[in-house]
Amino acid sequence: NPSARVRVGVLKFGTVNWELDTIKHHRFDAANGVDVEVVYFAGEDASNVAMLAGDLHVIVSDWLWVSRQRSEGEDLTLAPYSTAVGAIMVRQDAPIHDIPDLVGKKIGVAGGPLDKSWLLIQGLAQRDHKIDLAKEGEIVFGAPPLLSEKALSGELDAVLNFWHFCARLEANGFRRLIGAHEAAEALGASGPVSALGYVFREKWANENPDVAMGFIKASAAAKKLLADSDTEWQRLAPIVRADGRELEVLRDRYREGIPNRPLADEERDAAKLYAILADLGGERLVGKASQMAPGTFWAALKT
Amino acid sequence: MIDVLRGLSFEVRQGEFACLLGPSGCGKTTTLRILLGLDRQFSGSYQLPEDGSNRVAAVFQEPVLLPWRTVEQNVRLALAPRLRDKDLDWLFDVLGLSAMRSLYPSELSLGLARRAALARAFATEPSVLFLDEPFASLDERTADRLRRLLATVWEARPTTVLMVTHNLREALLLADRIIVLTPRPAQVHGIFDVRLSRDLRDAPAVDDLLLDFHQRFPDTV
Amino acid sequence: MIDVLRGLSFEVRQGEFACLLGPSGCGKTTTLRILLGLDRQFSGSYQLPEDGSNRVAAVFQEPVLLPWRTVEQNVRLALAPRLRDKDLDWLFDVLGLSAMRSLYPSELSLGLARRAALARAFATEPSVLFLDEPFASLDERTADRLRRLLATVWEARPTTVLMVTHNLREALLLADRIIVLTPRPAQVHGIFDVRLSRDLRDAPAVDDLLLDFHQRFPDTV
Amino acid sequence: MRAGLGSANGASANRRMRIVLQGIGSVLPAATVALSLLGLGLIWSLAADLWPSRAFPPPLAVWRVLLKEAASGDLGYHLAMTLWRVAAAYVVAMLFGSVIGVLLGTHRRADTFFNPWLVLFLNLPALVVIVLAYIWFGLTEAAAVGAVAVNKIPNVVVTMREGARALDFRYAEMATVYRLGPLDYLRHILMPQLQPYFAAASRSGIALIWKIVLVVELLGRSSGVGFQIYLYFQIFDVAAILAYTLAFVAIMLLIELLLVQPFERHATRWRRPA
Amino acid sequence: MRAGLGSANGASANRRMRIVLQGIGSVLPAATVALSLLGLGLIWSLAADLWPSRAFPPPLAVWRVLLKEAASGDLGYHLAMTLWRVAAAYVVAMLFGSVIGVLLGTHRRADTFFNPWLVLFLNLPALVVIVLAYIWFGLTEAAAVGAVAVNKIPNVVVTMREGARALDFRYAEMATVYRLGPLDYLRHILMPQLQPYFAAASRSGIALIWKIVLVVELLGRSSGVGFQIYLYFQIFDVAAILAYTLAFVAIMLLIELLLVQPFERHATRWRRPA
Ligand SMILES: Nc1ncnc2c1ncn2[C@@H]1O[C@H](COP(=O)(O)OP(=O)(O)OP(=O)(O)O)[C@@H](O)[C@H]1O
Ligand SMILES: Nc1ncnc2c1ncn2[C@@H]1O[C@H](COP(=O)(O)OP(=O)(O)OP(=O)(O)O)[C@@H](O)[C@H]1O
Ligand SMILES: [Mg+2]
Ligand SMILES: [Mg+2]
Repeated sequence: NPSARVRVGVLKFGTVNWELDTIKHHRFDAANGVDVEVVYFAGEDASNVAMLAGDLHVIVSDWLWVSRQRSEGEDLTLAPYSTAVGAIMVRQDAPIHDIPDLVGKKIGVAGGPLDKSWLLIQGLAQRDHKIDLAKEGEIVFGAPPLLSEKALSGELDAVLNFWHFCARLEANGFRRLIGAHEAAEALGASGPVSALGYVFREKWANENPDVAMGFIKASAAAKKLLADSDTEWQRLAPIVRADGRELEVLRDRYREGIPNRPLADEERDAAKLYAILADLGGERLVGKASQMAPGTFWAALKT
Repeated sequence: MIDVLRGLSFEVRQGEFACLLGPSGCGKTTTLRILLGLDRQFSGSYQLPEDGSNRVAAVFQEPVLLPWRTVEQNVRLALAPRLRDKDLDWLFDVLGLSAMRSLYPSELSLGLARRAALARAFATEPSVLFLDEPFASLDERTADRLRRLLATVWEARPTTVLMVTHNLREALLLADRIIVLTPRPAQVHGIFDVRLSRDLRDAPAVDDLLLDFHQRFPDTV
Repeated sequence: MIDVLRGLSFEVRQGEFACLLGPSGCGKTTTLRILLGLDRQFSGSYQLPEDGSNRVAAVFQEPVLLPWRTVEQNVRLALAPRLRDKDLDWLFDVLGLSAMRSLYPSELSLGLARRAALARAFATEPSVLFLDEPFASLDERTADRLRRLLATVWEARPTTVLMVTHNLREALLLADRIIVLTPRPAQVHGIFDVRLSRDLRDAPAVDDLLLDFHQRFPDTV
Repeated sequence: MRAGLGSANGASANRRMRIVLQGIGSVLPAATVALSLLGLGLIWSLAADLWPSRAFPPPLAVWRVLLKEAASGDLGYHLAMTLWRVAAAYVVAMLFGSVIGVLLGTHRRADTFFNPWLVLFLNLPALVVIVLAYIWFGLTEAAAVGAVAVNKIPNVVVTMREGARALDFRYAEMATVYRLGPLDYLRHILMPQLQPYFAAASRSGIALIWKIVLVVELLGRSSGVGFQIYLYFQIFDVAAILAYTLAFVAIMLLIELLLVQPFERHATRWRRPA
Repeated sequence: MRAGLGSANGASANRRMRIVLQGIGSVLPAATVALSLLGLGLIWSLAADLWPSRAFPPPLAVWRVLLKEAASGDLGYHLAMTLWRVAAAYVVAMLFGSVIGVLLGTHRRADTFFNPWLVLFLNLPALVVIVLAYIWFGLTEAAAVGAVAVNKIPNVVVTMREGARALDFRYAEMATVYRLGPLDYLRHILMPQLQPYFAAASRSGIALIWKIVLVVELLGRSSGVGFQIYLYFQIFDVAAILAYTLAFVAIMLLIELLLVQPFERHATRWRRPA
């Protein structure tokens, strides 16, 4: 059945591919009446472009991006994929134990000045410590792999990176100073919010509810297996490109990131965060809309 | 902003051999360039003789061979369709270029390059031929041989020739009429018709003509 | 792979004016180029006259002016330090270039370009001067004036001159000795010493010399 | 053949034409450029009307973003950062590239030997060079500029080498005969002949450098147009991307019209007017 | 002044020298190239020893990765994809770029008018063009190749325009006098004079195209060296990045040595041996 085909664009070595590989390997897609076709890309932006160019059914991106695209007229929507977010990492033995210790330090920030995690942590520092991290730290923006490497080599005192880079650092003698979660919760979220979601066109999903649902069910099945089975992770090791302790940390962080709250709760918290972020990031981050665009989370999942 | 030519006007009949004579820098090359359609900034008009083929050839003051083609390739660039390989062999032979056919222009002496340019001009079998000091930088012997060659070519086919030269003897030897120009801006200073049949122009005859010429144009050459 | 020169050997005394005469393509330019240090593929040796300044100048067969410099800038390229502005004015004047000082070479006729190259050579006040057909493509009047200029320059300063020419009269008018070359590969065919003082060489005297020369070298020119 | 040539002035006509062109020179090009830009804007605005897409905003939208960014001071700051990087890398790349290129073009042996190196450096992806530079020399300005220069030098070398190979030996021989000093040789013989190659290397050079600077800024700088463009790319704000791009293009255009073209006109005034 | 010239052969010596060079031609360059590559490898391996870093693996490590990737078939596949894209974009860019460049170089008015457009396209970041192409034409090969060509064409135009401006009018005049047809004019007058510019545009052109192809593959292809390189960049596997880079460089080197250089030697055999 060709209409049951779902083209999913992912990073080949990205975290989403772990899940998709599990789906394909165990035929969870066929079991749920869909045919998942994985299209590899070399960068996250590439899959975004591909989505906007209409080449894919599903990609993975964050809700902020979806909301912004929605408020500009794209009918994108998302289903939660993972709550895992980045954290500020420092060396085990670094004399940095709380946010104020970051003052005057060289901090690498992946994702640029509008990164969600970065904004939240800045907001927290501002609220609790009256510290403007952007001004009082020496901030270096850059490509995530490069920043990780620079943290390892000691050129950076601290680094805020995406979660899987953090996990790898963790396995290499780094510890977590503060996660974006904690910042979000400190700023008013009631629980973990899915930072990332499967993003698709609402029209497509509503016209093919079985297919969209089938895909989400397949994803859930894969998640369940990855949550329960350690041997499955051994199988995935070559794709994850890690082994030993690094694989374990990645596995644990992945499991922690599996979303388990009702969609309505997540949506409410996301809206709250949106307001905070709109405040912190201003129009540059969210565009003209001061509220999260309604329908950012796929309505069909709420029932 | 001074004009190079001013009111220059002359006629050359079809099949006639005319020479342009005038001081250096007076505008001879400019005149030729206008007639060749290379310079457009002029007022006035000109007309080239009309016949069937209407092929034009020119030998410039500098040889202007294409440096990336051998002598032979340069000559073949605008070859008359009628010409056979043995005609070409003959041409190279009389011009003393037989050994140089496969050389590049950078490997020629100036005299050889000039002869190659002459070969290219003759090989087009032109109905109008413009020559700008074609025999300069050749030794007298070679130059004489080529003058005779030019006369032969001219006799064999109806060719209108306009030749610039600084060599009065050469002009008197070859031309039907000599157009003498003033210094720049060039005007026609006078015309000298050579009324002697070309066969009869041996050295003493040319000496006589020379005297004639000097009498008519005492202040020139 | 045929040699251009073979066993060519001659001497020019310091301050002497020598002419090289030979058929087109025989190797005259090559000889000059070797002496100028431009061609290195040869066996044998040569020695340039040594004096204090040891300035060399040359006029090539083509003028080789830098197209991006005006006539005056070209001449000033290798100016003798001794030369004042009024010397330069005089030089431009006798060469008939006064009106052309600020023109670019592409705006010159060939004769004018050649004169500019001569101006450049004279302006270096060389102790050795090489000339490769310097008066070709000039009308007789201008050429005559320049020959006289050359003689003047040569008298005024001790300059060794080696001049290539195809014009025997010119050679006889100017040279102390004429070196006659064979066709390629060039060898010295013979040497003609002009034993007449330069002041006495008027037209009839040159005619006499010409006869002399023809007697000694009946098969040349 | 009849010729009645009233007043031909091969020479002087050309000269007169040149003077006319110079007279108009100050007015006409400006008008033409304005017209040209107008035409471009019209086509753009038409196209944006015909194929409306978020990825292709109309000129007016871009203009508004431009004004906003300029007013906030962001545009000026990032533009200045990028410009200085471009300028520094340009100077370094042209200097080293020209010298190496001319040396290779005139020394056949050295050329045969170093050519493989050249091919290597020519084809080394910007990413590799930039990452290595950042890793070795830290996330510093020097590393950034150096990486850009290393990326560009081989291109300059290749162009200047062709120029050196095409040199007219007659001028060099003239210089030998007249014993021109090395400085005179450089100024009067070498540079005028290399000028067109230099111009070509220079023009496409600045453009290439600016493109690499964008990547450098993306990978490890916290300022500059590339940094901004990538920021806006993440939220897919094409209008802002175009605004920054066009601001840079406008500056390049000004440099071209006010500096490069007058200089080139001056440097090539000796050529026959076409 | 004394001259005793045993056997000077200005001409023939040159010819003999040329023949000697041709005779060695098949052996010497190969040896020199081998030597050159060896030298490069030595320097690299020394440097990797002196500054050991994960970002700068020694040649042997890269070689091992290369073998592994080659054995798995990945290298061949991705290389082939990239090569075809490079080739297609090269042909398109050189064709359009040369024609436009020569037209602009010989038509002063058109040049004044279109120059601002050229500056714009010259300085349009690859990112902008590529994203627009993908959005408009979908993620197709045609869009990818087209985007690369559009990126490169302005560079070709700039170089060829300089070439057209530097044309020697005497040859064109000769062609007018002898009434050469347009085809002969193109083959015998225009192309030989533009050859050095074409060579320059071509050489730095392929390199530039390959670099843009990398970005194109990064932004929206699922195959090709650029795709692979960026993947490995994310896990910071510099050895793999270098392996892919060097595989491409090796192919470029082969093309250079076996195709480009013999062709160039043929095309410039008329120039005086240096
Ligand atoms: N492109 C040009 N620009 C300006 N002036 C020019 C140009 N071409 C020629 N002239 C001038 O026009 C005049 C005539 O030049 P032309 O080449 O016709 O002379 P000519 O009679 O052929 O002289 P020669 O015997 O020296 O070759 C000269 O004074 C020259 O300076
Ligand atoms: N670079 C070169 N390569 C090959 N052959 C050459 C080269 N230069 C000159 N020759 C040859 O050497 C011979 C002598 O050349 P040269 O220029 O010395 O003659 P020339 O005596 O000056 O003749 P002309 O009076 O025609 O100027 C010619 O046959 C020419 O073909
Ligand atoms: Mg003339
Ligand atoms: Mg000669």
